Amino acid sequence: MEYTIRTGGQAGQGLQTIGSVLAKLFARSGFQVFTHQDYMSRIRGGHNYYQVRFADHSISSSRSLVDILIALDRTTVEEHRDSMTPGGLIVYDPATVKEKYGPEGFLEIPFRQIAMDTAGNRLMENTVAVGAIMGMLGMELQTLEELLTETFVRKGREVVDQNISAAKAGSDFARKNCGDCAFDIAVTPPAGAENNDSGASAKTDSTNSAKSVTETDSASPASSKKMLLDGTVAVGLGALISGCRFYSAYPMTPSTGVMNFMADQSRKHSLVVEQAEDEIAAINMAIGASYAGVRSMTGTAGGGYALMVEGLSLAAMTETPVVIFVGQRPAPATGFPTRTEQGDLLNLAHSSHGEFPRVILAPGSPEQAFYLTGKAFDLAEKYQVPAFILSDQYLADTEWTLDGLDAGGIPYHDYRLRAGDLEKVETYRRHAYTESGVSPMAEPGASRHLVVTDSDEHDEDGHLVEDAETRNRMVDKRLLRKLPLLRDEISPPLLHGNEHPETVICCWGSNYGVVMEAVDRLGESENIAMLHFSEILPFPGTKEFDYLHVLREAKKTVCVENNATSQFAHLMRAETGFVFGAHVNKYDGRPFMLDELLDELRKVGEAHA
Amino acid sequence: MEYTIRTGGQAGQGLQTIGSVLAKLFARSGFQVFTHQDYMSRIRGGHNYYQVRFADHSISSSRSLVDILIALDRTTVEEHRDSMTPGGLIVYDPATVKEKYGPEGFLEIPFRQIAMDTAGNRLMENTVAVGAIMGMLGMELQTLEELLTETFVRKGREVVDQNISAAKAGSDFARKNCGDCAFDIAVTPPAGAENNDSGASAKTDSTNSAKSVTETDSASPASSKKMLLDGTVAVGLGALISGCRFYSAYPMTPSTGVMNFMADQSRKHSLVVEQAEDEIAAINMAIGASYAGVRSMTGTAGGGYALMVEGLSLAAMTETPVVIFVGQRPAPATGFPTRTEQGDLLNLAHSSHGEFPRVILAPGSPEQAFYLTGKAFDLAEKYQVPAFILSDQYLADTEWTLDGLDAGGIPYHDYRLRAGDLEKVETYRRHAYTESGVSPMAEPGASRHLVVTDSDEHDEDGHLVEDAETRNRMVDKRLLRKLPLLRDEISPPLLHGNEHPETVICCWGSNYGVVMEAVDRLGESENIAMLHFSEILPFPGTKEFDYLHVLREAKKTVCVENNATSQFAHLMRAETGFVFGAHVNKYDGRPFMLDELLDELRKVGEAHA
Amino acid sequence: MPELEEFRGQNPAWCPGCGNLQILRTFKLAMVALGIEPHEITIVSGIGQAGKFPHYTRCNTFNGLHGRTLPVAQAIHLVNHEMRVLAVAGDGDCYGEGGNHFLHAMRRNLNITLFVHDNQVYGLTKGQASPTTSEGTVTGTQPFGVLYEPLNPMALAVAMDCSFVARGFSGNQEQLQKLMQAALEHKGFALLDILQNCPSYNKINTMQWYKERCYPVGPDHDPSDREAAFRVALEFGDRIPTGVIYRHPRHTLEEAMPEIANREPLVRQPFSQEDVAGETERYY
Amino acid sequence: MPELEEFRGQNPAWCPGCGNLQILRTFKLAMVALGIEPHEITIVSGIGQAGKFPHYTRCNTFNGLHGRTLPVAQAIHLVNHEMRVLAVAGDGDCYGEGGNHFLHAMRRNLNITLFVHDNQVYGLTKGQASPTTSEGTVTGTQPFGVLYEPLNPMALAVAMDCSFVARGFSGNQEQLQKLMQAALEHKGFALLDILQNCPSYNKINTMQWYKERCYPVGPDHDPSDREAAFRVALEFGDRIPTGVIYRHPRHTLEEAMPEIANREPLVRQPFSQEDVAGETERYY
Ligand SMILES: Cc1ncc(C[n+]2csc(CCOP(=O)(O)OP(=O)(O)O)c2C)c(N)n1
Ligand SMILES: Cc1ncc(C[n+]2csc(CCOP(=O)(O)OP(=O)(O)O)c2C)c(N)n1
Ligand code: SF4
Ligand code: SF4
Ligand SMILES: [Mg+2]
Ligand SMILES: [Mg+2]
Repeated sequence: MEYTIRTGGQAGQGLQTIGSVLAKLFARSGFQVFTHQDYMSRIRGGHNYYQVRFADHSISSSRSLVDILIALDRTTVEEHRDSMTPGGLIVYDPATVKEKYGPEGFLEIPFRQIAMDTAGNRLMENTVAVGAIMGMLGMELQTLEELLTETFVRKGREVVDQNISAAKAGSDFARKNCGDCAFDIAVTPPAGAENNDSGASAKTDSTNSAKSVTETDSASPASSKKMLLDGTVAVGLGALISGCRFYSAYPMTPSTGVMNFMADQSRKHSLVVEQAEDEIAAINMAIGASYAGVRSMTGTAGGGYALMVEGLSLAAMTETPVVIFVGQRPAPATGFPTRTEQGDLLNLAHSSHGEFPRVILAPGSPEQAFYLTGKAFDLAEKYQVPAFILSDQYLADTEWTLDGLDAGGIPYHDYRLRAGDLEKVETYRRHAYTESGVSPMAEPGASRHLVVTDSDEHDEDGHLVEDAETRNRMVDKRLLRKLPLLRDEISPPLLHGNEHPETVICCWGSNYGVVMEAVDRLGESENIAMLHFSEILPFPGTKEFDYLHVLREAKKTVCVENNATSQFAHLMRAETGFVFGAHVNKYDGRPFMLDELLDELRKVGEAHA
Repeated sequence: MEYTIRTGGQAGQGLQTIGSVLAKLFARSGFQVFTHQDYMSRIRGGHNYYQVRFADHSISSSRSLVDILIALDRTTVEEHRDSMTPGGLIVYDPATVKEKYGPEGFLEIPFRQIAMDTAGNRLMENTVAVGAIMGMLGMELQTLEELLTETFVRKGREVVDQNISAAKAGSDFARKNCGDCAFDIAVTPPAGAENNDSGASAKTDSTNSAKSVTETDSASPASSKKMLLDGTVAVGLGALISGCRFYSAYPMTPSTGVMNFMADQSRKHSLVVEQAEDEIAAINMAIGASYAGVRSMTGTAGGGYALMVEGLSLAAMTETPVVIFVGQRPAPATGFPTRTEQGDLLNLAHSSHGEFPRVILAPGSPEQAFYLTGKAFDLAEKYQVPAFILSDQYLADTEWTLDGLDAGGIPYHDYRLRAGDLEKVETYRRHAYTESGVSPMAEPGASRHLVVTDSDEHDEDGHLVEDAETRNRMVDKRLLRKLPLLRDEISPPLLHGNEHPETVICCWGSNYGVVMEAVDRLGESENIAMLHFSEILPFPGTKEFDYLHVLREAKKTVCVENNATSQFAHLMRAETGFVFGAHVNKYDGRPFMLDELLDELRKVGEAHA
Repeated sequence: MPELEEFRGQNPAWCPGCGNLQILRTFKLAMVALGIEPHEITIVSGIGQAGKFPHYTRCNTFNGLHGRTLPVAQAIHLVNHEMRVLAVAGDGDCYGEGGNHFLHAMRRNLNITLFVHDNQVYGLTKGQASPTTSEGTVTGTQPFGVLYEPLNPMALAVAMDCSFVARGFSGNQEQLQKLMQAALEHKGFALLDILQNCPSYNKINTMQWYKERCYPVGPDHDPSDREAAFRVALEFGDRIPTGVIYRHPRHTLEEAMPEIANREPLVRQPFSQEDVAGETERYY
Repeated sequence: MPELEEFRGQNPAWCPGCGNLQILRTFKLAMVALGIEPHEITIVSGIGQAGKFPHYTRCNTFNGLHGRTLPVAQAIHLVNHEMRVLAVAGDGDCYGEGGNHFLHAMRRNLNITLFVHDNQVYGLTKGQASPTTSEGTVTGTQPFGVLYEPLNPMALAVAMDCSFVARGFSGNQEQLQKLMQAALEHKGFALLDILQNCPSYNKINTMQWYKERCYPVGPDHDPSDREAAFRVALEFGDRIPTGVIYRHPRHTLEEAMPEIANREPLVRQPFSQEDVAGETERYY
């Protein structure tokens, strides 16, 4: 059993509220949920939608076809009426949409009128809509009532009650007027919906870096209340639990959510969040904070990151740990501010002048985002290097269900020398040569030892020098010694599906979910596996898992990327020499839908058959 | 016959004057000259030197050993006394150096005293020194007198005469006191100096992109007055003759020389040079100027380029031609401000968010710098893309002799639509779809047609849009169509030496000269060739010249780079799959000396034997 | 003479009731009143709600990066000083991200105009504090409220000796049109900061709030008196002065730059390779 | 109490006669006078001649990027508000490359000090015009001379309501030491612009030139009067006022920020994963 509910309308009409409440409801009811959003760069008007897919089995992507479309305006009807499943229904309020459709395929519900009648408040129309969906699906209202109570309790009992009656009225109306609705989540899945829990594909998910991928392993329908998390909150929680104490940034979609999350947390926890005057200041502040002794982070999108590049090299030269969150969006320049792309990988891999080690982690799901954020903080501080969390608008805005997050799964070790440690130190040199290349990092002011560092080439003390010998030793220390150690920390890519696959679908970052689901689907009839990279730089070695062997043994290898030039494939060739047999690229600013990817993979298959 | 003269001392002592006057003298006398400089990031004091190598045969690099050392201070004597050739002489004025040395290997000349005696002016001591060198070499003073006249005529006849007498006195003193000097340029070359003009190596230099490399082809001693040019002036002249009309930059070593050259030219020619408040402004100004209708350029070093990265993507998205000069220096961050490195190649290749075509040209000599600057302007404008000239401190400061420059060798075609062209146009769309991807570029204000462009994704008219279809078409136009056409414009690398070499020494950019000379030297006993890349992105194809075949056929391939991580080799593997057999890297901020490189190549050879 | 209709562009994507709509309307009226044809002006804008401005009228347009309007605008004018150049920016754009360019553009004093659509908030990115947001304002990013003083663009511009400094208000169309015309006609760098309501994100400085406070500086104010201008510029609270606050006519950069002063615009000065080829001679 | 000897650092690489040498000497005296130990202060500097400053004394040092002193300095102080933080920048550093940070640091008003070694030229890069170079000055990059007005840091700072605004002169060591101490002791963001001769590249504003012009503002000047301060700040020519020009004591950012106000510095506040782990609960 699975359904997709899409809510469409203009910015400002509240479709985000409807969508997110529905998603939460299904998650609390124990379903697997996957949501994604599509919106324009404007505050009011335009056309946006919020899509909620839920099922009693593992899902990790969106589909193109819709079972229930909640249309808040005419454009929504026009744009999406061709995307309905057979038996699907477009739900709308003729008073808002100012048009009458149907009756086939449409369900008229006077949201506004019901809101006025039951709560005397137009603003309740979204609650009516949510109630109506519950009614159509034959779901009980208890969970919704709880949710409404939680949400509105701060506004007083009256508002809660108004909302609950509005929801009830919506539900009642729907149950009454949708007698022939095919949607019933209590009954067997409707025709066309697939259940691939019994998928034959052997999973070697345990090779995955970021904890085992529990969010897709449980498939018992409506088993228990689930966590619902998007990529933004996942990064925020990861940073918080990693001990991030300073976050400086300049607003930029799709990274602002992380800043707002941290700002909100600063109301309760010891955490300073400062909006900088520009991105240059943002990264320099994060570096200053780290020098002063706390874990720090900044976040931005590609255009803002462009302004941080000099700061990156400053972090590298002064060996100051810093974590940088980059949310990709279609570019170059301003591009599509609210849409998605994987166009910044090579940029991050090579940006800035000079040579130094860096870490790039590109999570594929909120769960990976949480644990990899933890890993970014740990590696940044352990090796005193910059570490990136590379996300994108798609991951930032998609919600996944998961069973839970384990704070203990995030390592926390304070690598800095504090007052106590420094007492024992006789002479302190910020950039002392060491076997590992990692020098002791003291908190300035915590002792009489001076902490000196410089963006110029410097000696062990941190003072400016110009001689060739010191330069050679510093490059050795900063780069050549650290690099192999850092590479050993990187987990191999995840092979999901057949262990000896004839076909390997490779992907990285946010394409994880959709490729996994596609591979599971194709795995029913093909010998296929997904190879997903979430830890990208230093590029994973093959000691722990010889993924190159798997690729070379495969008959068909396809690299799926949300960009035009196959950036990951370029990096793969540069690092390993491996060349993919085929590529699937999408660069229109939209993420891959499951069915669309399946089509593309079939096409590629036929071309190579 | 060849000699190396090194002048060392503190910043502010005038060693640059001595070095550059000597270089010019030898060039005017018809010798082949090669100079390089080594200086600290300070205005007074410290230790710097200026090295002039000259010969009656082709030279294109510096050597470690010195025939004549002009020591302006004690440090110079201490630091360089071990670098003297047998029979070499250290020339110094005990009054300045405040120490007495020798007599073996030293020649005392009281520069200051002679200056006071003949011209009554301490400031003439550098002229005395130059005169003395002429005397030691047995050279006539006529050319020096001409040069002094040219240089000082603006200051009046008296100053000219004072200088000439100072020079004469220096020369006389040297002739008298250096009876046993082994230096005589009129006679046969001293033992140990090599003449490889008859080198057996077949040259396929004609495959080179940037004109044929005439500076190294002529080898008749003292044949005729030569041009003496450094990499800075070469780029400036190239820009000027390419029709560059606007240069905006923020000072940064080693790019400031180009800005100063252009500023100086603006006194005579229609050219606006504006010092921007920062590098962000610099590139945005260059883009604005180009949009408004003239060819424009900016220049910087790695740290300043870091701040230009967002502007790069703006140029790409708005399809505004712009030429960017980047002078590399050791990094990360501030690094070594006055030294050299090839550490920014991958950064330039991949910097900025999003995907778009770019051109990277990395000249190997002043001559290549001149013609490739011309090519950068032409390609930038023809394809409406950003084009880089990638240089470094070494190339910027080294002087080479050459027979001349051909202004006609720089293409000049005005690709913009001007008032006259626009009259015929009915509807004008700045970003119209075309077969080639290149849209008509009109001068705003030259007609009633509006020129509209946007850093957001836009339609053919240049207006902001958000739909997937336009996005796909624009990426197609901007990137996918232009890329192959642009790649076809790129000349193949230069193979110099044996046409079917057993050993290939690969290099790029400023290592051209030293690798060429090393290969010529080794070519006397080995089957060897140099493969030099001066046009790097789009990466050269193999249609015109199958260099990959040459590499694959060779028994030994070595990639020589002035960096620690073999960036070019990385790019080579990513683009072609080819992996070099060995690497020679240097990253201490100093360029390769000829003998040092020969040693390294021999070591690599032995390791692989 | 141009007609209003000639300035009709794309349909604005701004929120209903947004002050930008009034600014746009007023701008078109000013253009018609000044008799400027669409192709005679280039609007350079940044990113933000204000940055969309040129798409909603008709003109040469360079809609560049967030914060980078002024470098582009200045270069366009240096290359073609007969082209009218208008830079349009948001308060975040100009005083936040682009603050450094703002400082130095005032120094350069090219003959260009700058409109800052000052809604005291980051509109496009959904309501964070901008440099002009009042102290204490709570946002999703400033949970404790803005903790420091807003930037006062008028005082800053007077201190930088900006050659024309004025403040308008989107709700006072008549005055705003006059100010736009004065700014566009002023020879030199002209700053017009336009207070603009943002009904979606600025719930403090509403249309009503501005209406209650904005007053036109009287005829007794002498905009050529820098100290008086500074005094007026400092006023921002219960009463907000609008109108021309400071004016210092002086030479523009294009008048001082020998390459273009009293000459054809650079873009129309002829170029031939022969004219410059001789520069290689010096290097023999 | 620290001894002068404790502040001896590397040998300066500055030119003989450079005003920086005097500034350095005076700074050490100020440190001893204030009784600040080397480890109790962090100097953040940029790139330029002034940027080398911290290497020539002894202190915690973050010698960062050209133009980026203030963001680093502010963050250090936010993380450890018991650490004294001094930002040292050149005029190019602070008013050119770093102009935007300068504006916003004045707004934030953290309790840090800024010395600008204002030699009215780019020293390290060999003599190009800086934002404070006088109009008309010819350089290798400005062959026609600087064609526009210099930036007036004093007027700008007063306009930005900078909480302490002073000007010193490297040639007046006695006054300079007092100003340094006052700036370091001031609670809030303190700007001390130090006129400094650069014998190598600034042949106009020489030691002699400054000596003839610099005069201390008299006791009749009231630094708390913003308009008077503005008037004094505008003076720069035949006479150049030195001393404290403006002072506006008010709350600092660290006093307003609940996470750190009246609390231990952030760097010493304890962290444990358990304290924050519960934040995941909300997402069920
Ligand atoms: C380099 C960069 N940083 C951040 C952004 C995101 N961004 C776009 S508009 C904007 C601020 C908008 O505020 P303002 O300039 O006041 O314009 P408004 O929308 O209020 O008119 C921001 C932060 C961006 N596009 N580029
Ligand atoms: C991003 C960047 N741009 C340019 C430079 C080159 N640079 C170093 S110092 C300097 C200016 C120095 O002038 P100022 O700040 O006044 O310091 P001074 O040397 O005069 O003390 C410049 C342009 C740089 N290091 N980094
Ligand atoms: S968010 Fe504010 S500024 Fe932007 S369009 Fe809406 S009302 Fe106008
Ligand atoms: S160049 Fe000027 S500022 Fe720099 S050290 Fe020399 S005299 Fe001082
Ligand atoms: Mg705004
Ligand atoms: Mg300076």
